[in-house]
Amino acid sequence: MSLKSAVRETLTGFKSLLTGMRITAREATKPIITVQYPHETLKMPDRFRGHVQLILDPETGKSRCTACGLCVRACPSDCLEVDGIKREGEKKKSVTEYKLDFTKCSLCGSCVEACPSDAIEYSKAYNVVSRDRDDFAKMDLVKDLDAKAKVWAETHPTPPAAPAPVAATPGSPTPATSAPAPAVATPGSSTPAKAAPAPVAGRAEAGTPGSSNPATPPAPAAANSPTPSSSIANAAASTGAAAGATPSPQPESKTT
Amino acid sequence: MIASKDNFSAAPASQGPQETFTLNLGPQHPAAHGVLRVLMTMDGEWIQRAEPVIGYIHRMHEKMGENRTLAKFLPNTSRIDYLSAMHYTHAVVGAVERAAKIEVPLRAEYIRVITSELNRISSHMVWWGALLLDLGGFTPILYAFDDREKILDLLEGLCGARLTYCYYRFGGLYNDADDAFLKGTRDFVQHMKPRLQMYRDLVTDNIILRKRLTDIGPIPAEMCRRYGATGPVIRGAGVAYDVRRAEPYSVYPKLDFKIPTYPEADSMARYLVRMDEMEQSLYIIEQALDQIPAGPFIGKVPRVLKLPPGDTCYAVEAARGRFLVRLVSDGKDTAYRVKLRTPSFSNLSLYEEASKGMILPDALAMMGSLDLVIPDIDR
Amino acid sequence: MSPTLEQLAEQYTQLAAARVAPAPAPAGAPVAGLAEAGGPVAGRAEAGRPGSPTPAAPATAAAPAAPKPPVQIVDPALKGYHLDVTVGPEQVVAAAEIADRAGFGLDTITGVDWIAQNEMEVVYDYFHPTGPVRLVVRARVPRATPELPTILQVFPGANWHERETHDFFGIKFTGHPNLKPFLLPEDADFHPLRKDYKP
Amino acid sequence: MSFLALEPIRVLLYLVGICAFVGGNAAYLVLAERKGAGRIQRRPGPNEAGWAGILQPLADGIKLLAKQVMVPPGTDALLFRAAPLMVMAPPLMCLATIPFGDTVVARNLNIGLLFVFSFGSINVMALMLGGWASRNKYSIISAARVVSQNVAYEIPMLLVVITLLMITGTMDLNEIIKQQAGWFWNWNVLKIWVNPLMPVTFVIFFTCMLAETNRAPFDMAEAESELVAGAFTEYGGMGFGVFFMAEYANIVVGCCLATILFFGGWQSPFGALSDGLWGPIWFLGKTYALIFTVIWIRWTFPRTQFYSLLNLSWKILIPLSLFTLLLTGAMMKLPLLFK
Repeated sequence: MSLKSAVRETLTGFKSLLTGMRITAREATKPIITVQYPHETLKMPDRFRGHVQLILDPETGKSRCTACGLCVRACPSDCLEVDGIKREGEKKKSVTEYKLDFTKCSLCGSCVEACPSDAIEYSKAYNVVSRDRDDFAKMDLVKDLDAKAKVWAETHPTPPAAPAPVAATPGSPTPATSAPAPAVATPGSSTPAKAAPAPVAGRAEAGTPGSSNPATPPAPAAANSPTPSSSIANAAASTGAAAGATPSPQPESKTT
Repeated sequence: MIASKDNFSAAPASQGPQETFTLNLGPQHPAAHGVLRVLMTMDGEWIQRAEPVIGYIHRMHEKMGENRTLAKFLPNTSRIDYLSAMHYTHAVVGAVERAAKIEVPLRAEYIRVITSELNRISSHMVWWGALLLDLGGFTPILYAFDDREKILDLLEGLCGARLTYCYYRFGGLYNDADDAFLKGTRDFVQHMKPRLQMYRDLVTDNIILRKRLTDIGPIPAEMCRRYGATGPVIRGAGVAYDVRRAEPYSVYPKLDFKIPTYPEADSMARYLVRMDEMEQSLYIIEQALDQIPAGPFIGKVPRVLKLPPGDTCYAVEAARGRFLVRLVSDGKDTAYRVKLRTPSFSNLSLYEEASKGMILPDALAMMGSLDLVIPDIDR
Repeated sequence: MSPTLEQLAEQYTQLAAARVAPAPAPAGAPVAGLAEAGGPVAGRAEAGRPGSPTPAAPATAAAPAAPKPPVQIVDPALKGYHLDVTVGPEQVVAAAEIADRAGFGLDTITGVDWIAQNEMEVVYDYFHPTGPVRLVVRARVPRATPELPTILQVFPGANWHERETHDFFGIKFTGHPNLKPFLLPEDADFHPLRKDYKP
Repeated sequence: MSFLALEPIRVLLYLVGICAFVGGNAAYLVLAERKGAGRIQRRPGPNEAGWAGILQPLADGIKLLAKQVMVPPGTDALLFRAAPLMVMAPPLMCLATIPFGDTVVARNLNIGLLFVFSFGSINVMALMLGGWASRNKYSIISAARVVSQNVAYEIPMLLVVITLLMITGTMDLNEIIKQQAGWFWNWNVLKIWVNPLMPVTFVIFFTCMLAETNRAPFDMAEAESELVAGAFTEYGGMGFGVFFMAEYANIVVGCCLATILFFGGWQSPFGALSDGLWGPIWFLGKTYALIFTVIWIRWTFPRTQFYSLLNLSWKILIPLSLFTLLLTGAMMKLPLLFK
């Protein structure tokens, strides 16, 4: 290497170093781009794939799930467990148990795609945390749905009369009689998940004496909140309650 | 087994000029990018022999492919090379479509190309940052991640996942690209061009980086061929081998792009190939955005997908090179055999030969220029 | 300059034809049909059959479901490769040498366990860095003694692929210096991709 | 007041002050570095402990103190423990002779420059001992690197200093500063009528200082992507903490020295306002500007290659510094010939 090229290389090299320092200095004057996580959070896009959850039908206040099991079959990781019962007067089964093993779920979305009745969707919860492994290994989606249904029932005291015939069909016992049964298990966690719309208001009040948050609208936010562990923990009182509390005319107890 | 071979304690104090020692680089080492172990026989800082030891995170994806239906196997593919999940899904989807003769709508193919190229850019950004980390430069990775975040946001808005997308489906896509995505992609392309210039000024032209990569770790074309190294490694050896051109798939034949090659075959050549590829990917995305037609995003797919007996191959140009899926079917809805030929596996296999006689920092710089993803090697 | 597909097919046809000469001498009939190419495949498939332990099965029964010719030019749009070559297990090195001379690169080596035929298939994939030719070379070995020579001396990249295939299928590559477990744990003595493997 | 002016008390006070200065600097330079890195990388840096992260060094210190100082089995325990002590001593000693102001100096030596350099070279020994005693292959490679690197860079550095000595004619640091009184063009770095290559001399000095203190882009000793943490891989808790602090203390010393030799020490840039309290302010201002440059460089460049590092020293810096030495000699002596 001749002296001339050596000098040139040294000079261009030095210049490249100065260029680099100029760039970092320029970047240092620009505003910060990071999100200060616990203080500020991001909004998830509409298509965000969180864990699956049951959709609350805004018209009926119930799940559309018919427990057909297609999602279970579509799941590559065997992380779903669905059970349902066929109620009198209904054409299809309704879901009583929908458990997700979130520790195995790969969020591929096969279950949502497979669902023929649009009964499940992705939640927008992205920072799910808990100290208890079971909160994820046995995520009870029906329980979450019930929490939402309760709020729904409170915000829809007199829903449209569409499902009225369904409610009218059985010569059901008075709401007051059936209400105590679920109240034993968990006070009012799942009472609103029933069909009868007319008695809803009365039943919901009857069923929620134990719950301290009677009409707090933030409750759905809790189900969707950054830390659903709390909602999971709240709802973890009894898994059987969801099944047992389905206020069907003949309260068959599927509790285990 | 070999880890206990400690020459410091076992060997006599002096063995003369031939004294060597064994250095276990990894499986936990800052430069190993994961659980890779390199068993090095060192003479001082000079490497006499460097044998990669792999398999620490082997997950037997191929067996999983044999015991579940094809649709259920699909999410697995994103997890092989998590940095270029789109390409890997593309290969599996493509193999099934080729075997079952499924027609894919044109719009789906264009969206596949757009997302694949976005994924390629984001993968190269991770490589760029990680290489600079290997070389002791800390700041570039954060600049790269800033830009990569924009890609991830775009893809998340499109399909809901940020890394393991699982976006392609047999015969099409999981969902359609909305206008927000298309517009966001267009904006990103415009945003990225000056950023690439900044990358060049900050790092590529930097004399320290040039000194660290130029003439380091030559991997000539002949060695690439014999070891099956592909992707930027073989293009950095001056061979314009790109699966997108050699075995055209999707709508790449309709798109114009250059295959960047550098004949020097050193680490700098591989570096420059990837930097140029980012530019070319932006160019491809621009064209695809201009050409994208309206239409359905998924074609007609039989409800139960059964492949005819026989084998089918489908190769894609993943970010690290040629990824080949070989599906062997016996007529059932589950593949009889799935072979995943991953680029990192072949690219690393030449490391033992290529690193002979190198000094430790150079060997690590060369390893960085190979752009290894360990799950991609171990599968 | 890479050879054309036809030239390559010609070379492999010659190779496949040459196989018949050292093939098991007692099987007289296949020798006649060398170029017609059904011979080698048929003979081997016959020999490996589970029901017939005697290798010198007469060629009378040598019609197992239309054996495919050893060298086939296939449509890449349907298969993903251009040339499909079937050779005998002892010929894989010669096949690799042809590929090497033609400028191919080693893509991958893998196995398929055809448990119903009681055979293992070893598949060698080659890609061409400059030409659009993809080549697949297959060889079948009996499941009981899955052995075939290594192509390490031709393609050093085969080292890892053969180790992996040995890991997963237990196929022994004679002449390979180091068939230690590779992706599996060091003490693994099982071959998980065999169809009769039960974890 | 008279009591404080007693010589032993004065020195003692200064030593205590220097210890506090070094400790505080080391602690807060770490924070400054992290903050600076954050700014360059467009993130806030540590900002949780206290206002804007002002208590972060305290939290770090408590964490390090609470950790066990472990001596791994098979190490040379004595050397292993001695190395962190040795690494901290030189900067403390060096700062005792650094004049922060006209009179603000612990012990003004007439061979101050020599003193600083002789103690500065102990740093190498400490890192080497730490690396050797750790019985870790990475550490030993690192120790070998440190020695060859420091040997290589001490030569150009000393050649540059000799150039300066020829100009100043004294080793008294305060005297060197006083010679640079007046406007800023009297600073050594701009004395191009003495030697037109004076700015280059400063660049050489600064480069060597970076290499001597094992700072990026010459951080071969810790080279975390190659040697994990280099010489102090095996150190935990405060053992590591001391190495870490010593690195920053060495930077402070190096930048102080650069300020004194090239930027007029405590002299103000315009000839006035450099007495009394203004002296330390100017001095520290210049020093911290240099320290900031060191941080800035670290977060901009990748690490150099080991042999190009040595090449840079032996093939570029040493010839250049020799050339400036000769040039200075010629510039000083040739006019005498023609008188």
